[in-house]
Amino acid sequence: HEEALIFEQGQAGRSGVDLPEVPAVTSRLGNLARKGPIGLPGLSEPQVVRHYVRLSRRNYAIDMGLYPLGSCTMKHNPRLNEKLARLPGFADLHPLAPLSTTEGAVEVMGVLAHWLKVLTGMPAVALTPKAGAHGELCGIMAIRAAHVARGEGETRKRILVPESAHGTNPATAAYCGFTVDPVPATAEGRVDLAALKAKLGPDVAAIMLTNPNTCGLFERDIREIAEAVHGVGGYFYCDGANFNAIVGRVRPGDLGVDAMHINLHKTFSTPHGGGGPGAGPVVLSAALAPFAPLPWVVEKDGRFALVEDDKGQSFGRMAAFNGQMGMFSRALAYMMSHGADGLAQAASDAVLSANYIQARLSDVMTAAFDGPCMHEALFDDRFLKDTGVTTLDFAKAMIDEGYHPMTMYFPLVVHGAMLIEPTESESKESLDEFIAVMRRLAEAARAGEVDRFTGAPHYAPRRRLDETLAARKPVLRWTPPAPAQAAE
Amino acid sequence: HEEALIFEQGQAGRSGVDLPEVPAVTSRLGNLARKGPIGLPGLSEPQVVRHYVRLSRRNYAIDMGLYPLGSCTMKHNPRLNEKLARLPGFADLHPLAPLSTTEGAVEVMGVLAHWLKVLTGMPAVALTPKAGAHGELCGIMAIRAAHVARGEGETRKRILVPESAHGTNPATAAYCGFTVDPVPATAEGRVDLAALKAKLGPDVAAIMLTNPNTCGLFERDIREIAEAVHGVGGYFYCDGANFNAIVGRVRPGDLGVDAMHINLHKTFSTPHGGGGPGAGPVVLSAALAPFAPLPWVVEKDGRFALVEDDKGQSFGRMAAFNGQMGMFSRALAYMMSHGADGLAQAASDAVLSANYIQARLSDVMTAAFDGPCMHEALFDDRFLKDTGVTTLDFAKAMIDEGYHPMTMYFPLVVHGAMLIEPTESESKESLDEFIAVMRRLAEAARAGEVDRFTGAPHYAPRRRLDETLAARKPVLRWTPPAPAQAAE
Amino acid sequence: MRYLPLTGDDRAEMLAAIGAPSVDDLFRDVPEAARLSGPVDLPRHLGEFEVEQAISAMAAKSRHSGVMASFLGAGAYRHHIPAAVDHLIQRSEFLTSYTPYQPEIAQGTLQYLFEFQTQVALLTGMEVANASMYDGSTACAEAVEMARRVTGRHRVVLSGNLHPHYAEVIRTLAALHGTEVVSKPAAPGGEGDLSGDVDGGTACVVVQYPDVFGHVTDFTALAKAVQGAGALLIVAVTEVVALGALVPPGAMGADIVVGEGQGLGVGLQYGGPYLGLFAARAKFVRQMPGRLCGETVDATGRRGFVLTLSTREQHIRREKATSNICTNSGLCSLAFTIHLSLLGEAGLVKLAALNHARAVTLADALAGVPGVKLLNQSFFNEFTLRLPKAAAPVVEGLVARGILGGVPGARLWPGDPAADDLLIVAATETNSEAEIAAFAKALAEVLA
Amino acid sequence: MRYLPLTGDDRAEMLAAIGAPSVDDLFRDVPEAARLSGPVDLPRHLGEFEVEQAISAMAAKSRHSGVMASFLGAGAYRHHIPAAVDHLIQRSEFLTSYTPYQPEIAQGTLQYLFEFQTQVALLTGMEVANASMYDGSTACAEAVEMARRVTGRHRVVLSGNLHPHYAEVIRTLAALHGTEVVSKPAAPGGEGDLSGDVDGGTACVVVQYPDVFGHVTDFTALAKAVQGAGALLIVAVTEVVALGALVPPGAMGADIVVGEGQGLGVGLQYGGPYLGLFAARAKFVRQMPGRLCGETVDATGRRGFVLTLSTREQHIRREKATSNICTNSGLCSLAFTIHLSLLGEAGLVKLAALNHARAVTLADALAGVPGVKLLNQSFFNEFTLRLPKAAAPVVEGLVARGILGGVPGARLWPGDPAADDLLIVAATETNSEAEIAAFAKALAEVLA
Repeated sequence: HEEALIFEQGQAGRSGVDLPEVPAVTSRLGNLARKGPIGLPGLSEPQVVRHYVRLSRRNYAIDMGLYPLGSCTMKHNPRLNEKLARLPGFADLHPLAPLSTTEGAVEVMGVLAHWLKVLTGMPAVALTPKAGAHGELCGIMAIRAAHVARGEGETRKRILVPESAHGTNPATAAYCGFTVDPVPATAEGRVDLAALKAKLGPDVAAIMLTNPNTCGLFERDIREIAEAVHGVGGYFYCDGANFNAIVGRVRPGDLGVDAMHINLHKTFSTPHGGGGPGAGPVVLSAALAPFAPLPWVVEKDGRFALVEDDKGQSFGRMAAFNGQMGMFSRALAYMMSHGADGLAQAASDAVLSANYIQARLSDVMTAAFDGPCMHEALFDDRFLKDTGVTTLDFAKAMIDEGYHPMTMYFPLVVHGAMLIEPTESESKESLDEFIAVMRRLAEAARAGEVDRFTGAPHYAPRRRLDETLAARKPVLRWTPPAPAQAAE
Repeated sequence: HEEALIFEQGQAGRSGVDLPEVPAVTSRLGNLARKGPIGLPGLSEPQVVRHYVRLSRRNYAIDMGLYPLGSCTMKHNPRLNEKLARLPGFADLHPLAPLSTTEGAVEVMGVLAHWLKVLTGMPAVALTPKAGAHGELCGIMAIRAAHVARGEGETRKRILVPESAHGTNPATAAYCGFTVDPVPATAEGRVDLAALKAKLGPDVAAIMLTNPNTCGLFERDIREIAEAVHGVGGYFYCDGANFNAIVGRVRPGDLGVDAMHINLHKTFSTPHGGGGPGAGPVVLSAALAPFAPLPWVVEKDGRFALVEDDKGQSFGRMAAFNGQMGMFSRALAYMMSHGADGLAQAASDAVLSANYIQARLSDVMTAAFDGPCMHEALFDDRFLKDTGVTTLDFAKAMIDEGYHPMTMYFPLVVHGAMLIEPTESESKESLDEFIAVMRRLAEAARAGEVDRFTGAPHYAPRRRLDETLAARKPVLRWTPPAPAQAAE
Repeated sequence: MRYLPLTGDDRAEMLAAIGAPSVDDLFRDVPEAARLSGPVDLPRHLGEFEVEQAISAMAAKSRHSGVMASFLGAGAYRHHIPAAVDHLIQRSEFLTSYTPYQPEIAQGTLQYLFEFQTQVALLTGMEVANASMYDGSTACAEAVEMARRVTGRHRVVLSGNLHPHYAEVIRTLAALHGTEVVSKPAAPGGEGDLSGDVDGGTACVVVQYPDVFGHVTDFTALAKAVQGAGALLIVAVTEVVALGALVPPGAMGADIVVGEGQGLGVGLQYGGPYLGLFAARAKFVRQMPGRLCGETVDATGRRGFVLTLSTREQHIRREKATSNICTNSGLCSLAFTIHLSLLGEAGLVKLAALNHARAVTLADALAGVPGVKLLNQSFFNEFTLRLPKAAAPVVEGLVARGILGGVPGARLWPGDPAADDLLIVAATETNSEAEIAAFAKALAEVLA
Repeated sequence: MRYLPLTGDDRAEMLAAIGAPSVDDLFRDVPEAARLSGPVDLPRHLGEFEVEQAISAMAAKSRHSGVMASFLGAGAYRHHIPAAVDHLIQRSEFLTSYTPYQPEIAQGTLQYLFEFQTQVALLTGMEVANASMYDGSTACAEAVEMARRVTGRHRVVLSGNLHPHYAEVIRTLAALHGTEVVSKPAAPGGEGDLSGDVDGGTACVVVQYPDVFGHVTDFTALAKAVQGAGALLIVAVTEVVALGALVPPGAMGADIVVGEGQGLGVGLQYGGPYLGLFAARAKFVRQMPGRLCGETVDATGRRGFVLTLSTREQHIRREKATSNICTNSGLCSLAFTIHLSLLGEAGLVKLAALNHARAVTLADALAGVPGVKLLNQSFFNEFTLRLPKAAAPVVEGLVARGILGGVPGARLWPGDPAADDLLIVAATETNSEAEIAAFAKALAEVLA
């Protein structure tokens, strides 16, 4: 069954909503009342429900199976959190409601902030950033503001970024007006400390580093790196996308971090929702704390208050209101459910599971680096050499086996990278089933069953889609067929 | 992907629920503390969620497509109703909570009762029956109680039931100790009035009649039938399963009905939920009202009260508590959403849609009877004659086309019956698509494409299942594999 | 009209295709006098917001267990239901599907029913279970009917400590067949052995476990006596969580075990929909009421599930059916089975232990209130107090203090003065120790 | 630990397969001094019931719009969201999926994004729209950045009647690049033509429609003047429902239209997550930030959808990306598109008309209160009052009467005495006529 676009299903006059009669009033629309039709389709509620139920069934989801997207941390999303986020005391609260009426929501923000600070060993947190990349922006802006406050705003224009960094890191640095200076990796997949030190100087504003890094490895020299950067007056921005690997076991504050965003949707399991919303609170060192964006929460005698106006050094406002409240309540429920013990256990299990996959697949696939990984296992495409099967083909063949592919071609420092992150949410049975499928596929590739890969997926709602065509001739919206256009 | 049984997935010690530590107390279990294991599997929450999400995806549902099950009224289930039924003021209310604390729930029952009485034109309603068949039981018990009260309990032992009746009708009559006397149908699919009259006598307790009947036709002689039965001192029980066809347009009270159950899950759209729960309130004539089961709701000055104890003629109690409260709130929301105007429109649309299907398919399939149908269109298998395709095969082929089959082989009075009830929830586009598929199938059957039918379904989660094997060697539960058994 | 997709144009086109001048014409078989000329005397349709406001206003009039400290039991128990349960049962594919008559596209429902039947059999210690009944009370009444069919006898003995509503439902149904029902008197302090009430004409004895006053009694000897007389022992369990802590009725020799499954997954809901559990010895399977799901294979040999043995059921057997039950509690059985799957063996055992511990704490606290007497030697999560005065007004006094303090005897045995000073009190995992202390304090105040 | 499936046995087996003596050993790359030897100083894990109790207790401290009559706007609006919206967005397949990077198994998400983009383009009257931004304010700031890129100029003119938070977000970002931001003074009585503020170095002019005080202004002439000077006109819409009643910004000549989509499907949520709408002329498409979904075909020629033009995005372009935005508001865009699909053309138009009618009724009622002056000649569902005294304490007085009576000027322009007596008031379909009357009465009392 093909599901038509909603625009192809509608009929004029029909609606899935009933509203009371509109009282007759004299229009005050200032002569700007809309004249023509908007062009929206009309559907009844049963049609709308069916449309979206049918569409949903063409998606893969963590609730359907293992979702091994490295660096994305697709873990279980507890339904309790969905329930609590919908309590009217949070969900039906206006962001500009009198502060005397919003105490409960501010308390959630305050308690969440406390957990984040304790877990990271950092003294402050900015809650407002709306996603990970927004958090990076917040951190780099705080760093910039600190340099400006020291009178070094004009001189510190360079930010060091490892080659293996998430694309958002260089994008953020550049967006903030900095020059991006790439730092090479060692053969074992970590930052080249010597090369890094060689790049340090009085024009360095900061280093942006992911740790555990995008190769799934812990940066052993992390404290030396922090020390070296601090030594030249720079700050250490840590990309917290991989915090899931160490939460409860290692505190970034103990590593010399000055700012780190936390993807609540990764480490603390607010649902990814097909691409957001996320939430990217940023923990800050004492040096950076004064520059945090508005608004923020303060605690006094166990009660919490929202500060919307500040005469101090805040670098400004990153978004209109109070951050991703709907994500805060979910993340807090997740944290309280795990507790200090459970969060550490989750990190341990995530690391154990990734190492288990690495250990069980290394004889048929090629692990990119030796030694233990953290929460994700990185393979390269050497095992596909001369098979005629690419990393992409291999990934698409996983779809036919009922799995979402792993992250492909990232990190860039590894050829044909395959980055597998099982997370702590998978049972051993589930891991074993996945491993068995991956082994079968690897063996099939080497046995020359090329068609199985190059033609994949065969059993998905769609065969391979033509992305080149989409980009060459962009069709970004539905337009009515010609006769209807003529009638307009 | 095959989904293992939950018992095949578990591991000892694991749980998807966290509970606080149990304080040490001295057991008061009277030496009956359980000794051995229960045998339940242990799973974490992510595993459980995934199990049921995966299972759900092997079901067909009204939210996925048209569900033309005649006599079952698979209509749209508004989500508003789900939301309201879950309000803590209803959902978290104990059935034996002090009556001073349950006013809101009793009000729902009272208002629902009012709507049902006005819509049926009947003076009383018993809310407690838990499903349609339970409602039938209630109605027949009230009739029995009335006869007993008149001293005719021993003499009136016969209940007339048309051949085309729902199976529950004779089952109920027999269950209540009556003799079931079948009434034949005319060639045009209605009760044979003459035959009926011939069967009347002083030993007749009641007639049980469905109207519109199970052939989808309105019993034209309904008032004569009621009069005749009343004339010999019997009562008229109307099976309300098909009330959807006439709600808001015809009142059973005006037809001479003494008792009728109302399937809230049909006419008023409480979800079928894969087989219940239902709710089967029974409206009663003045003659039967005194015998209604406990508890009931009384109104005084716009306030409602629950009566749990009665010194009058009530025939007793049908279930422990207050009926299907969770269904009452849903049904009331449905009624209020439609209003008097909308309910009548729904009936009109249901009848229009069924007639549209009958009209558009009658040239390729064979309509069982001439003339307009009510809310369902009945076909027989004459059009399949000599094709080698049975009604069952035809139905299974519909699955391959993405549809749930219609009701088959019911009513029994028609050979190879196919009973199609589209309901008012389908758009014309949806009806047209269904009609096109049915036409294609009918033409394929006549074109000799037998394999397409006899092997169907080909594209469902399962091919045709062996029901005979299941009944011959019943396996009604999982049992652990032999080694595990030995270990117990 | 948001739920009705047909437009005026659609209707006109459809009438044209039918060849009917109007929709009214399609109703021409309805006697003219019975056709309404206009809408009935009820309000017109309302928007979703208006309906939500109106019904929410009704809900807001209730003082529910979420805002009161609740110690109510006597056949319905408040347990915490994990959020995942309600999420999953609302999946469209579960919520909006019909009875799985087309198994090829209903394996989701059928597999969970098979798993549910297994869980119920394991919990009760019985060999087979069906796919659910309306509730515990109707399941119990159906068990009595089944015992009549199996034994061909027409005398039924009911324990006096069977929930009085259950007994009333049995008596109501039994009246249809002239069955003799022997109802023993209630024994708040615990009931003695019923073996002496069994005779050669007895179809069954019905007992409750734990009984309505909370006592936990060993029925092993009774089972032997009942079966020795050719009758069946029916055990009713109104608090299914108890089976996580207690010897299962099957191990004591029950022939049929019925139960109320509301405590797992379903919730209070002011009494319905609930979930009837029905389990029996395998030899009686063809006499059981209700749907059964069984394992089989498809045309390619893959395991699959179907409704089976439907030759017992009304839609096939009509007047020869074992019951008139048709629609049952499908979605409630799903909620139950999900909740129990989440708990698992370890979780259920711990939940039961926690319930018992809370009840022990509560019993000790309340028994310490001057004038209050605890009647139970044994109990699971519920027990009975004898108060120094009538319990019903005491309960109202507790309501004023934010406590739903139990079910007074007069509510269950109206008109029986011996029940007036009885109070049946339950505790579950939802009752904190602070609530328990507050209850004891409030009771002392009210009784003072 | 209900969310963690591994058992102790599992962990031991896995360690054996890895060949590691312990999990700690897998953390051996972490500097020893940085490894915590025990749990951090936070509470231990809690059961679901305990978490629910604790967080519900926090929620219960809020006096939300459901229990107060709410007339709050100023950038966030309370509309009734049909229950179907929330049900559908909670489908596992939507809720727990990732960004649709594997289009073959993400057609559900991709098709609704394509439909969403179309709806946004239609509503705004623009040619193309992206797949969402974080919220209206960040969308607005991104539009300014885009205007800089398109024009190569570094001067930005902000209407004084642009929401001050939006202006602040723009200024915060603009500071990064030394962009000159000309912020016009707020004009509560309505702002004059800004054409005179545009010069040859101007990248863009940003106006709001309706503006923060509620005025509805025709920007057709301004668009011509702006474009004549080689700059872009950016129109921000904070109340998307207004577009059901008003001439779309595209028809007035806007180059970029940004909006806050929270009003449809998303709800108030104390400020987030919200939904940034972003639409532009087609010629600017390769300069747009954010994800875009496009139509294509699969290997068998069937229509399908993919994320496209990702060469603009950070995960491909890194430091050359058009924005650093990555995760956006996927699920909020789903809620929006479902709500709008339910409304349809007729529903949205009626909803907008109803909002306007309620606001007219409210404006007339409040303007009748002695001492109160309505500053608007034109408005949609929101307007501004000048009170005879400071508005903030008046709002507190209204809170005491169960009314959330608007946003005081001091909340938005802290420290600006000219704003102290301003009150911005909104009405939507959720405000009944009775609430409106009660508000007028209460305001009179508080001002008396």
